[in-house]
Amino acid sequence: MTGPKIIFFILAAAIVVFSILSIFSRRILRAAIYLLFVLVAMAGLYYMMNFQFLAAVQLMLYAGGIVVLIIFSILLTSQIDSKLQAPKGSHLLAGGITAIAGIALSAITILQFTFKPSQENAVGTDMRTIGLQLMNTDVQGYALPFEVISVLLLAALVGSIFIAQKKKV
Amino acid sequence: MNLQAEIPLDYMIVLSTIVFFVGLMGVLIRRNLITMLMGIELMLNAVNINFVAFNHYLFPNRLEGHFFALIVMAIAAAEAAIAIALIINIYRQFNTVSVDDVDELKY
Amino acid sequence: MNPLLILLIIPLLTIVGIAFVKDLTKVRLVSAIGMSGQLIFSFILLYLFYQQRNTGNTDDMLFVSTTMWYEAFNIQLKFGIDGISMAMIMLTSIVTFAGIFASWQVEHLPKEFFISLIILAGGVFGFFISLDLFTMFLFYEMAVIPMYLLIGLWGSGPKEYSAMKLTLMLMGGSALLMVGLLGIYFNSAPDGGRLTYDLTEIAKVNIPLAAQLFFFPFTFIGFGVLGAMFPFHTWSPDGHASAPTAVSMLHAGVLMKLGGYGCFRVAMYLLPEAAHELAWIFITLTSISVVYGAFGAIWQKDLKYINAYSSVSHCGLVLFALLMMNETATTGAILQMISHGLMTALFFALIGMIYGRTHTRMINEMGGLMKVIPFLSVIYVIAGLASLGLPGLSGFVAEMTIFVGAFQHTDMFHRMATIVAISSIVITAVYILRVVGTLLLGPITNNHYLDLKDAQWFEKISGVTLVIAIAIIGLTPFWLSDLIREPLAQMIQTLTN
Amino acid sequence: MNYSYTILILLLPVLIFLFIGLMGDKMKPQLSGLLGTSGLFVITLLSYFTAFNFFDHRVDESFQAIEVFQLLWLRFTDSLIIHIGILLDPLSVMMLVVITTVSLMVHIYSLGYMKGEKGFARYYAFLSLFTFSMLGLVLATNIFQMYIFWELVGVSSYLLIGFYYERPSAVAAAKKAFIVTRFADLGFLIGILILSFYTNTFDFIALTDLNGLAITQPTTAVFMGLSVTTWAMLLIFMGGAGKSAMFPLHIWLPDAMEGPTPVSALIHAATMVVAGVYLVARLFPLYSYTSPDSLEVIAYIGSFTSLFAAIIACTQLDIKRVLAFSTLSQIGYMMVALGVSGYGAEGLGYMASLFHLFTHAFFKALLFLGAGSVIHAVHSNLMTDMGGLKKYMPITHITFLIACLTIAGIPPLSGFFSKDEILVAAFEHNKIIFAVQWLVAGITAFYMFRLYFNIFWNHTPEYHHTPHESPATMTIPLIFLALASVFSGFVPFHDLVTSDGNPLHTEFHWMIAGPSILIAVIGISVAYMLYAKKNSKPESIATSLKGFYNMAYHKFYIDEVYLFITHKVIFYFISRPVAWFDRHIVDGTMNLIGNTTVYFSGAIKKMQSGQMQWYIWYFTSGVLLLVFLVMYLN
Repeated sequence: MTGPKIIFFILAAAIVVFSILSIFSRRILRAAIYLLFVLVAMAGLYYMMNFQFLAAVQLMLYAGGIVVLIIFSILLTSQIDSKLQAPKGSHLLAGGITAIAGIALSAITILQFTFKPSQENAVGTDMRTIGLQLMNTDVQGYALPFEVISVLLLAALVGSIFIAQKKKV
Repeated sequence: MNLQAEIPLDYMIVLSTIVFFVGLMGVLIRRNLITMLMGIELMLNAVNINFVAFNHYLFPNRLEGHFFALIVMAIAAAEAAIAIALIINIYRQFNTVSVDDVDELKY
Repeated sequence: MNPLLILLIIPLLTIVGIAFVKDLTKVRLVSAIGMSGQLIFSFILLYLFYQQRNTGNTDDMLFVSTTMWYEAFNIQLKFGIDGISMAMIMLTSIVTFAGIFASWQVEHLPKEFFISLIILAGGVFGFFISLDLFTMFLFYEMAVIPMYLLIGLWGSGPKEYSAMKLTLMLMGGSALLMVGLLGIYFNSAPDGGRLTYDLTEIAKVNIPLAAQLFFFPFTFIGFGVLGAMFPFHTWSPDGHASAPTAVSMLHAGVLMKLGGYGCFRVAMYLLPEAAHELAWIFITLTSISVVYGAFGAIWQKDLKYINAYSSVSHCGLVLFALLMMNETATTGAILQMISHGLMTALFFALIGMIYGRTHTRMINEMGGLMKVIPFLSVIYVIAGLASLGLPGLSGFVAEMTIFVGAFQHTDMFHRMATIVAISSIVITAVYILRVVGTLLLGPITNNHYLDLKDAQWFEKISGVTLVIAIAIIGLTPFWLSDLIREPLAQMIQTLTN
Repeated sequence: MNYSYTILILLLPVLIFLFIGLMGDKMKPQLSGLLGTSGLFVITLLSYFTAFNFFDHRVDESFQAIEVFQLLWLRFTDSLIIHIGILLDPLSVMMLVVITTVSLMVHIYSLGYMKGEKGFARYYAFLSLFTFSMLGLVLATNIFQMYIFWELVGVSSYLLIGFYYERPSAVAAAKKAFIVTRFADLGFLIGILILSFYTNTFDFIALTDLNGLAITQPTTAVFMGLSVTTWAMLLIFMGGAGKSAMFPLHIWLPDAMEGPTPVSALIHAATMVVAGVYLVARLFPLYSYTSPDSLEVIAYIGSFTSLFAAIIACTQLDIKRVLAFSTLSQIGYMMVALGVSGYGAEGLGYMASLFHLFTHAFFKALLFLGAGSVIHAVHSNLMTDMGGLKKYMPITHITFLIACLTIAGIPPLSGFFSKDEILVAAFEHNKIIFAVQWLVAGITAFYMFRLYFNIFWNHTPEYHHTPHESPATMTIPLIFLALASVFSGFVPFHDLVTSDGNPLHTEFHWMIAGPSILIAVIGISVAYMLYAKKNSKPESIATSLKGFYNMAYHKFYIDEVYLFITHKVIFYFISRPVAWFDRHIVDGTMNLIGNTTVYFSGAIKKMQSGQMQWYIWYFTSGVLLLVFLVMYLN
């Protein structure tokens, strides 16, 4: 059992356990916190895979942004100690069957398939390379999606402000 | 760090599958809009794991998966922003965030 | 330009014309002018047709023009007519003409009414001149759809129900039909080569027997639903009872003929071996249809129901004769289509006119109308006599041709079916005379009827046109019979080999 | 000899019909009557001229059939073609004379009888239509043309019976007549179809040619124990039996008396009802050579009908009904004569039958017109309302008496000769039938004189206004027809109208004539004893024979049987179930399909719950299922 493996299993276990906790927890704030843990653990996973920038973004954007947003909205819409109602039996059954069947189906399929690891040389994942590619319009450039995303974000920003604003009338 | 020898790609993908379906289950069983949103976030993240893992294991000479994950995150942010705006609006309208009670559009 | 296109252009222009005029009078005027034009053009077309034949043009189809419409599926706009289509075109234009005058008094949304009516007629014209299965189907649908609006909006009684029933059953029929047509299409080139919808091309091809046997029932029943074949006829009584006058006229007079025409032109002509194999089933069904419709009519009290059941009987005779698959019987079938088209249109026109006066269609509530509205009553008697097959009127010619033709089969089954079908002439006499007796003759049952006015000029035009057509066919049947027979020899040859 | 003018005989009446029919409302009623009558007068002259020409030209001692012209009307197959044409042979020419004569008389008579009636023009239009159809029928060159005019005759009869269309009984009678004959025509039509299929021709000349295929090579096909030809001939006879009101298709004729009396005289006594006889006579070689069995059937049916009708006639009170039953009885005679006849030299019955048809037309028309004259004076149809009229209506009385004597078969009036020939023919062929016919002759004499004494003798009831003799337009036809009844017996019929066109050698048999005169006299005497003066003997006889009398009075309940069959069985047991079946089973099935669809859509609609989570669930389950199917079930 090597170090990376141990780390991976710890991270994986954290992700699975906390995600399950997050959806089954009946206290909504706790659920949000469990979600936070999941996201942080994922950042660790990214880090393991040598994507430091992505891990950082994950931490900042999800942990720092979205989860905070969620917590805010929780605070806005419910009492802090209110408990969620328990899920309905039929929903639980249907969801459970689907989830388990899906996991089983996917896992079996995945495990039957042999992936051939690449023998190519890895490119660097330092900020410079990322930055250059992000702003590039060449074959390996992502300027266009970047711009599109920025427009999308702007639109989302405007949209959410518009939706969330109090009606004048 | 060379992960390929240590952890096979399969592990990553199975992990992401589990997270995805747990997220899906969250969407299916919870009635609270916010928890459903959280489920969706879980699903998005599961997908992100896939992107990143495939990039890392199969195409280390490129960064497509990486950028896709970035874009997904950006979209997730936008989605969360709008979703929460909607949730707040719904809360104002119906004074609840339970999907069961929001059924004005039902036939 | 192909003269046949004018048949489509005139209705189109009329619709445009109606759309641009304002008040009711002008709407009527434009429709009347348009359909008179159509009628006149049909006569010109008949003249051109004979001219072509006289100059020695012996092609199966005259005035053929082909335009590729949708290359990928080889759908063409192919038009052309032979004697049978020519006869059907004449029928359609006469009935449409009479129908316009019969609906002179429509005041609720007249513009929309006349537009729908003319779309319907246009669809029928298109159907009869098409030689491409796909466009044929297209025009068929074009004729069926306006029906829903016409019955649903301008009908009477439980009109929504009837409109729904009629449209759904006809749509069900066209769904079957679509399956059949696609089946024919995909088997149209068994030896490889380009698949085609072209009717004349497919006729030259030998479709494999298995495919024929599979798709024949779809095609035949698909058209048979429209031809009111037992047991798919029940849209007819309800639909007709609720439909406004002109719609009943067009529908029973012309649209139901699409069924018979399609059964012959498409189902039997293109799938001849299957037609031979399966004929016995449909002969049984249609001979039931003939007698059943007639018996059904005896018990009815509503004039329109009586006529609808009588249509079931008469249209059953059409399909019955077609299935006999010889020249004489088939000629009779086409004659019967025309004759029944005119008769039943006349009936529905008269029923509409009588209903407009007495506000009831129940025969037991009326009586002695002959005294107060002699013109309409006399026309009604003539229509009735035509319907029960009086010599000198069209029904006799058609029925006799059918019976003589059907009797050419020597085996027991065909003979018995024929005798069953013949027996309908007595039953027909029973219900026709019953209606004439109770409705027109006898003492007047209601004193309000003494104030009724006889036919107005437009009603007279409508009625007299149809009576003249019926009488001309009845008195000089040979030209029409020869016109129809001319393309049949070759078609029957295909059928019997 | 050029007969092309005969086309006028057919054209004129139809033109008159169209003219009066379309213009009748616009002109004076009397004018349309005169127009119709004068038109018919021309036709009558043309017919006489034709007859004169025709019978004047023998070829080798015999008459040949002449097809004057043939117009193509409709082509069924290459050999089965309907022509409209004119065929002249002794039979049709004889009929031509009978029809035009009686029709002319009726036209003239109606000028007086129908005067002032509403629909006078319509009446004449219909009369012209009838004359046209009847002439077309007898002049037909082929069996299908005959069928065409056969139907037209039926319709004209329908229109004329229902002339008083505001009277429900008239409407019902018209309907009944039409439907019964229509039913018979069904057989006729099927018979034509069978016959034409095997002989491949409609043409009379080809059909009845002794050397033709139809006769020399009749089909050998057999159906249910009888040869197909016999079936065809019997079915054709069914058509004839319907029109000629043979038992059991006779029920329409008595009711048909609802029509105006001149119409009864024309259609239901003299012309249309003998169409059946004409039909059998027309196809006689076929009957005689290919299916003698059917001739036997015809003879027995004719004989039974004549007896049956004669018995009923003794009990009826409505004078027109008595005459109607007597018509039935007399047509029965004609049928018997045809049935017992042979062909050629043995064709006495054939000749006798047509001879009787000829004479019967005159005296029966005379009886009806006389009865009409009486009804016109008394305004009632019932003989109980009449009596002692001989002093008020001398002309009617004398002519009626002549007619009664004629029909009773008193020499030297025409009826004696024709009936005698029939009895001779029957005697030679079948003794039983002869005996029945002989008896019927007596009954005939009895009921005719019962009628006569009841009308003109007996006691005189109280009349509202004194009856008076009819106007000249009515009495002239009576006188003319009386003369015809007296003298038509002297026409050398056996020279003119025979089965093969050759003159027939006939002898006079006192052996047969004697007893027939005797029984006629007995009949008349019995009638005199019972009815010449008012007395109670008729009632006492009726009471002593109560059961039988009632049966006969109610026409042996045949009408009721029919009513039961048509109304109860067909209406209630076929039509009504069919209508029910259609509404509930067929339509119900269609509605069931519709309702099932609606039901399922309702069930599916519940899935559209608006709960998004279920939608997601359906979606993911669907995806998973698809994945599973694609990946693992291939």
